[in-house]
Amino acid sequence: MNTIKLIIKKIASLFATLIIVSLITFLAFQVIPGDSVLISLGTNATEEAIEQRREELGLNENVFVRYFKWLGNAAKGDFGTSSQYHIKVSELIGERLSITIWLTIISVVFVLLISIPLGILASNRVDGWIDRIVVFLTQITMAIPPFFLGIIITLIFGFILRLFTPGRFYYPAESFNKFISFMVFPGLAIAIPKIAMVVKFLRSSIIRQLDTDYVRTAKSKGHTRAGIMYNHVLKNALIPVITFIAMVIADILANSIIIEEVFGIPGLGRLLVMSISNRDYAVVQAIVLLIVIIIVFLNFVVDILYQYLDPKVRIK
Amino acid sequence: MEDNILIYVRNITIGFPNLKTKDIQNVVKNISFQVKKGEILGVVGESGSGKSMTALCMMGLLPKDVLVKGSIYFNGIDLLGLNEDDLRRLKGKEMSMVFQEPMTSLNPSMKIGRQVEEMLVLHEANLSKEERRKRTIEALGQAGLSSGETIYDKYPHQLSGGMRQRVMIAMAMICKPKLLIADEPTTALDVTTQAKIIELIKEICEVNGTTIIFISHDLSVVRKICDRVLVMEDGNLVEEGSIEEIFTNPKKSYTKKLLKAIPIIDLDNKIEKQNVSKEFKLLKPTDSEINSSPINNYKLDSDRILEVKNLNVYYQDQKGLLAKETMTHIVKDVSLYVKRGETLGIVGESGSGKSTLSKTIVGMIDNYDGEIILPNIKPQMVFQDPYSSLNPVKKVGWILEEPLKLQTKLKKEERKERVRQILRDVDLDEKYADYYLSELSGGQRQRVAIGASLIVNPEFIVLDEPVSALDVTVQHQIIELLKRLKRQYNLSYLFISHDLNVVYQICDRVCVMYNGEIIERAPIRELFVNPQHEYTKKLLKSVI
Amino acid sequence: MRRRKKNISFYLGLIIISLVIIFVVMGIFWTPYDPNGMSAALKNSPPSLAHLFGTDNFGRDILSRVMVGAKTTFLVAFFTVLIGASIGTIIGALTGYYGGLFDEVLMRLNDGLASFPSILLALVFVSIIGTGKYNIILALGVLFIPSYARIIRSEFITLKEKDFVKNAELMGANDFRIMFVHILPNTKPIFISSVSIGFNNAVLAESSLSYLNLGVQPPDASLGRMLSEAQPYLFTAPWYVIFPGIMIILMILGFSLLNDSV
Amino acid sequence: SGDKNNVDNEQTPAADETPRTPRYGGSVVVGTLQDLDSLDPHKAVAAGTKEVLFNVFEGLVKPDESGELIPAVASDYTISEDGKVYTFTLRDNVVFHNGEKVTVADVIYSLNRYISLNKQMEPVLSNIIEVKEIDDKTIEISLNETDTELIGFLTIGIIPNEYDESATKPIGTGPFKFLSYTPMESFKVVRNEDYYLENTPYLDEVIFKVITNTDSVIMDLLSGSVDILAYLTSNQAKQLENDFNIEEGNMNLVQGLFLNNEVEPFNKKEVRQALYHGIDRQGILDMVADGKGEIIGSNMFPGFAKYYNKDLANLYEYNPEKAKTLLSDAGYPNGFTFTITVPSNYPYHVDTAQVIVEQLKQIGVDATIKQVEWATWLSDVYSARNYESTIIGLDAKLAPRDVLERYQSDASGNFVNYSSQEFDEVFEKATRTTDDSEKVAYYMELQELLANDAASIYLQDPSLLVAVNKELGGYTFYPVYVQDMSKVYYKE
Ligand SMILES: Nc1ncnc2c1ncn2[C@@H]1O[C@H](COP(=O)(O)OP(=O)(O)OP(=O)(O)O)[C@@H](O)[C@H]1O
Ligand SMILES: Nc1ncnc2c1ncn2[C@@H]1O[C@H](COP(=O)(O)OP(=O)(O)OP(=O)(O)O)[C@@H](O)[C@H]1O
Ligand SMILES: [Mg+2]
Ligand SMILES: [Mg+2]
Repeated sequence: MNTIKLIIKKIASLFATLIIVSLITFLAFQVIPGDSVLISLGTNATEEAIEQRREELGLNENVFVRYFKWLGNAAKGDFGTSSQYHIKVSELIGERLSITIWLTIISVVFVLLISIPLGILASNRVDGWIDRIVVFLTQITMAIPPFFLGIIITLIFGFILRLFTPGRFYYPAESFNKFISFMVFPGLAIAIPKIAMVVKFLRSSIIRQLDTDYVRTAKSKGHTRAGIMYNHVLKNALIPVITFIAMVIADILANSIIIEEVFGIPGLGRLLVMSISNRDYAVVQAIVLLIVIIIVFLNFVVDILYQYLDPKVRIK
Repeated sequence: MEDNILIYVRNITIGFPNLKTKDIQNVVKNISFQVKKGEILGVVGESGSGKSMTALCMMGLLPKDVLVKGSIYFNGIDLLGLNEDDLRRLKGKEMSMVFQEPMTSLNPSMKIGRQVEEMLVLHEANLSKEERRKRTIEALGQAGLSSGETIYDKYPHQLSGGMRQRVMIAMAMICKPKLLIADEPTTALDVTTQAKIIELIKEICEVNGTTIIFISHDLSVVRKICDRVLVMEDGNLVEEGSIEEIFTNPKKSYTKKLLKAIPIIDLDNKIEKQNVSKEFKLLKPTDSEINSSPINNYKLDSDRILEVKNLNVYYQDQKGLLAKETMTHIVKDVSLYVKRGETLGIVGESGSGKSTLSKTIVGMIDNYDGEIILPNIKPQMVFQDPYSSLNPVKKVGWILEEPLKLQTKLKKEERKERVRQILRDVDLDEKYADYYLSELSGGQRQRVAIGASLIVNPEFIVLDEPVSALDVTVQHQIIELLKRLKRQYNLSYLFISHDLNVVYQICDRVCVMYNGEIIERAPIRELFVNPQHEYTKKLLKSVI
Repeated sequence: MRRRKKNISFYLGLIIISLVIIFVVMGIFWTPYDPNGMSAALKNSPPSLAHLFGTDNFGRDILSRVMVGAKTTFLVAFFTVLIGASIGTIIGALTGYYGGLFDEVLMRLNDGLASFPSILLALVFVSIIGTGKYNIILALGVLFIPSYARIIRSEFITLKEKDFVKNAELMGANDFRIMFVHILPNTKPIFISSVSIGFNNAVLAESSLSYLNLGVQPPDASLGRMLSEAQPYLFTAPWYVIFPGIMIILMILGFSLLNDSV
Repeated sequence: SGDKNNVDNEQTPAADETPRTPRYGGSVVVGTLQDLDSLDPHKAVAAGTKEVLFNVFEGLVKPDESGELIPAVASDYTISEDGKVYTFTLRDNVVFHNGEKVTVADVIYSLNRYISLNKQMEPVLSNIIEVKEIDDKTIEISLNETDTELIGFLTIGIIPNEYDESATKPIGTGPFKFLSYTPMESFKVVRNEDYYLENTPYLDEVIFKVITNTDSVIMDLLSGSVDILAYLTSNQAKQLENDFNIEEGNMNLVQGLFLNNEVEPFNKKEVRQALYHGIDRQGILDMVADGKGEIIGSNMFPGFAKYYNKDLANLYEYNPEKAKTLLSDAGYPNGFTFTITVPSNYPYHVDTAQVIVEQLKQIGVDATIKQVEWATWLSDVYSARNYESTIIGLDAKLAPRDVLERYQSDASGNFVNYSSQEFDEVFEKATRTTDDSEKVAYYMELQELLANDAASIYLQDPSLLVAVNKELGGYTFYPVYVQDMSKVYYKE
């Protein structure tokens, strides 16, 4: 299929996804108890006050009318106003998005830079001592809950080694270097368990490939182990791993909440959690949609990579 | 040790540990032999007798858990004693190997050109990029792949079986190694190509002084090119000698049996049971033959089980993501039919589209125009490449039982019994029911594939090079089996083979394919006696 | 596919998992103390003969709590993976095998589910069916579907092009059989690692949910809950975090060692 | 450096054992556990917001550390005999942060704005007939009916006339000027050079840093990125003892196990009383707060000393046997089961719930905990009153009626569904009277009524533990929720 046609098709389906997901999010807000009015009025609320506030915010309209109003505005690029902070959602999200994306990039870089070599190293000699050590270490790091890892990293790098000041976040605008050197640690905390998972996954994929006949052919050519790994095995072994890595990236993006909490990073994740508990519908909706766009894009990239890696596969 | 000995194999025993019974199963039993420099040593023998294992052992390519005893000296160096690095330096450069199964032995995600060129990258690092490319295309050309330029950019799955085999050969020979181990290198090649390749091998041997170990079932080829022969049976080296000794004066009963089984085209004895002689001399099917009834409300002749009309098959080629797709026209305007109880043979040049045609017939390829009429039949197919056409994670017993489960209402016990029966039929020990495909030899896999297609006695079977990896005795047995079943159940076969001897024995009629077209069709005997087309004549000349 | 020898990892995994299971099963019938029994006098007391693992901030016996907590965690993780893996596999198989519009639709739903915030989803579940262990299982199970679906789908996309699949079609196997009997077993190595990773993720997700107070409700114990409760006592009563932590690590380690050598 | 003599008497730093000389200048980071809900002083409702805005805005009056209301923007005020007219005289030298002088018009605008925005939430406000200008220094507030407690509501911030950017650029008259606000991050203020009290405040800059994750609090404090943090748990306080001064005050909360008086079996007084006897409140305090805090017996906290009825704390002693007897009398010889709904964002309440669950097992009552989000709590428990029991802490403004008014049968905040005619009558009298001692007596009686009826189980007023950087002095506790930074200084 023509690539341009393909892209157009993917964009169309992206919009379909966005609409479905936004509807689901909207309905979720209908299901869960509590609303932004109650939150903002707190225990001072009286029925009249609640009623009046709801009326003001148009919350008393039919649910679908409200949804379509939102949709209409969103289509014009207006994602509404935060019920909690009374500022435009786009304004609220803007900087946080870039912070979270930086965090994601840093952790993904960690994941890729560490897990792929480590996975190769381990599967180079299956059941050798390096393999055993790597497997054991990854197994253990996989078992540490993220918040706990965050604390341990804060302890080690913040208090013992004094490489950063826990809780002292810098905005990129304040000092980009300080920002990055702070973000390295939460990035690490996010990356460590993911590294373990990718290593495990990659390792088993490589082992599967090592058993094949074409590897035997490569050996007969006089390749080194490394040569076989890089020139032959890796490409084939990466096919399933690519999917996994895309999932890991999506996961990092969507679930860095806890790490953002532990390190006090003003990112999207934290905003999302706060907004959910504040029933700040407009903000949640916008964040969810952002994540959808990124995930769909990632999966599109995966599909393309697939075709590149496995010549038999065709995107239809 | 003599100076002119290149390889000295001493008391080699190869054993696989059996995980269940914990004992060791020896598949090569204490064999010893020597190969002189510049010699071409033929290795023949029973399928599953350990030929490939011995070859892999020399290359140090056996699976990890295998137990090897004995020693192998290469130029006086004990290969089994070498460390990994030193052994690696020998591979490719000094000794190289053509593997038995070219499909799975090529990296599926790497372009052919790069896979061949890699040899140069590894061993002749001083070459420039352009030189490497030139040499690669040259080597492909030598191996009979004249369109090296286009093949360079193809992936293995886009090649025909024979083309892959030639790629393997080009790859193994490009660095002019001292030792070339060729494990059934020409099984998928038509006789003309085969002849060319064999010429090439001989030439290389002479020019570069390459020593060749040539594993083959094709005794006539062995006879033509080898200096000496080893005969193997069930892991043992049963006989060893020069070509003359073995072929004229075999000592061991197995060797005798083997030689006796060589199929000979005896044109006079071919009994003509078929009444198809009318077709004689037809280059194109006549209108009456194809359009025997009006297209609109066409009903298949009750005695025809398959009818193909004006079939054109295409492959889509896409180079890179952004490039436009192009169509390659592979099968060109082919028309044919198969009658009930008949065997139609298809012979032809490697890469002429035989497999493509057969895959289209069974419905695996959608990109075609023309008509395929196959009323109410589920054709079975034996693929050219049995290893990739059978499920790698299932045991042989399961694979054989599967069609029974799907197409019969037999009870479990009956099914098991049928499986045992078919294993015997294809001359495999019952124990193989418990094996995975990866644990079988090439010929054994092929027999499993045949067994799986025959087990439900389907009315119509497409067999794509079904016996290419079998030694002549087993081959003979399989052919007899096919014939017997055909008589017994009135089965029909579409039989693709480059082995004219085999074709002669089993087929009633033959179509000759060349460059995607059927250039000649005739009853078997007529074809052999009186070939019309130039290509057919050439084909037959290389056999008879 | 080659049969792989069972190695040290296998036996080590077996031993660890057996120990964990013995521990868990014992916890069903007997614990040294009432796992919820409190005592102001014993608050945060370090491990001793009477309380081998020490006590927590309510003076509850940590050993007893680890015993019952491990059970909860194990069950939650087990069923979560069961739900996620089975439904995810089915979706992945169908979409990967058929492709086309069907694939497009389901995968977009999948994307949606994957990007849907887990807390919001958990909240929705809580509001519909209330809190508690079974609810977590359901919520986590649903959350786990997309990842399995993706992985299995990608395996199917590659495998369905193989000749043995075409051959199975010729043999007359129906789509269902081809997908689940012929292709699926070929995904085993990948599937096994994703189950193992999934088990792991489920244990961690359970603890994260507890951390967000959506998981197991106090005073019931689960390893994740204990860990998050223990967090403030990291310095003052480290045993509170160490023992549930070790238990989680053992559980995951044992499970994946075992898994690796299947 | 500061000159002690110039410091206004009332502003003297509160009792610090060894007062060291305050130094001027410096920047302090104060952690707050709740994000600000609005920067507009008339719209903010969250306690955490008011705590912070206290430093930026001042009302006509403001509370001091003993709970008395002292003049602020006003220099003086009088309440008429009949309690229907309040007269305020403005202070001379008060200027807004934008440099403009506070005028009568500003005050009237602010009060009216507040009233119109909040009268639905605070019915007391509808008692106000009008706010009028007497002269350029005096205003008068006239009421419909007698209410001497209204003064407690006049702490509302004064903002410039017709100013409508309070939500983004708040301008007040307090000791600190607004500098910037980043949602979920920080609220920064700087010293107001023109503050009407000489030499106040000490600090140049105060950053209120939002820390929503209570678990990282210790790390933030130890790493030095936060200087002052309130609402520590006793365990956290223990860990910080060496590095910080731990100041201890009262939370001024009524923490209780609130029972929905309309659902079975809590509609029976005996059952509620039985629970009272079945709960060991001292035990709870010891367990969850290492004994720090004070047991209470009714809906009033000790910090409100004047009105607090201390005799009630031990009205119901811990006595499981008696509890069981009461239960059988009420028809529950085998106990019953019920759910305690707790807002999950308050670990303190969740812990309390855990202890209660355990204690109630003794009397055969089987309670389960259901943690809910704050939003859910507000809608299901508080607003819809769809619950059995809950644990929460109730706070109040500096007016006794604000503490107790929710128990009137038809009060909108009566989420426990308490209904007592007697209470309603006495409450009416208490708010009407202008005689102070009579008023006190009525309020004492109201508390007694609640206690006798066991309207809910009143547990404790927890103590408020604050970690303060050892370099800092002057941290002051108030009987209401405020973080007064104007008195905090770096020690010489
Ligand atoms: N992994 C394995 N485990 C057990 N047995 C094996 C394994 N691999 C091969 N074998 C057995 O070793 C024997 C020798 O196999 P080999 O491939 O050398 O045969 P061959 O002589 O090359 O036969 P063919 O002509 O059919 O290719 C066969 O019987 C086969 O079943
Ligand atoms: N999947 C594919 N995509 C593109 N081209 C293909 C594909 N498969 C085969 N071809 C091309 O089609 C032609 C015919 O291939 P086919 O496999 O039918 O030959 P064949 O007659 O079976 O040859 P052989 O005897 O060597 O097996 C070859 O030129 C091959 O390169
Ligand atoms: Mg072989
Ligand atoms: Mg072919």
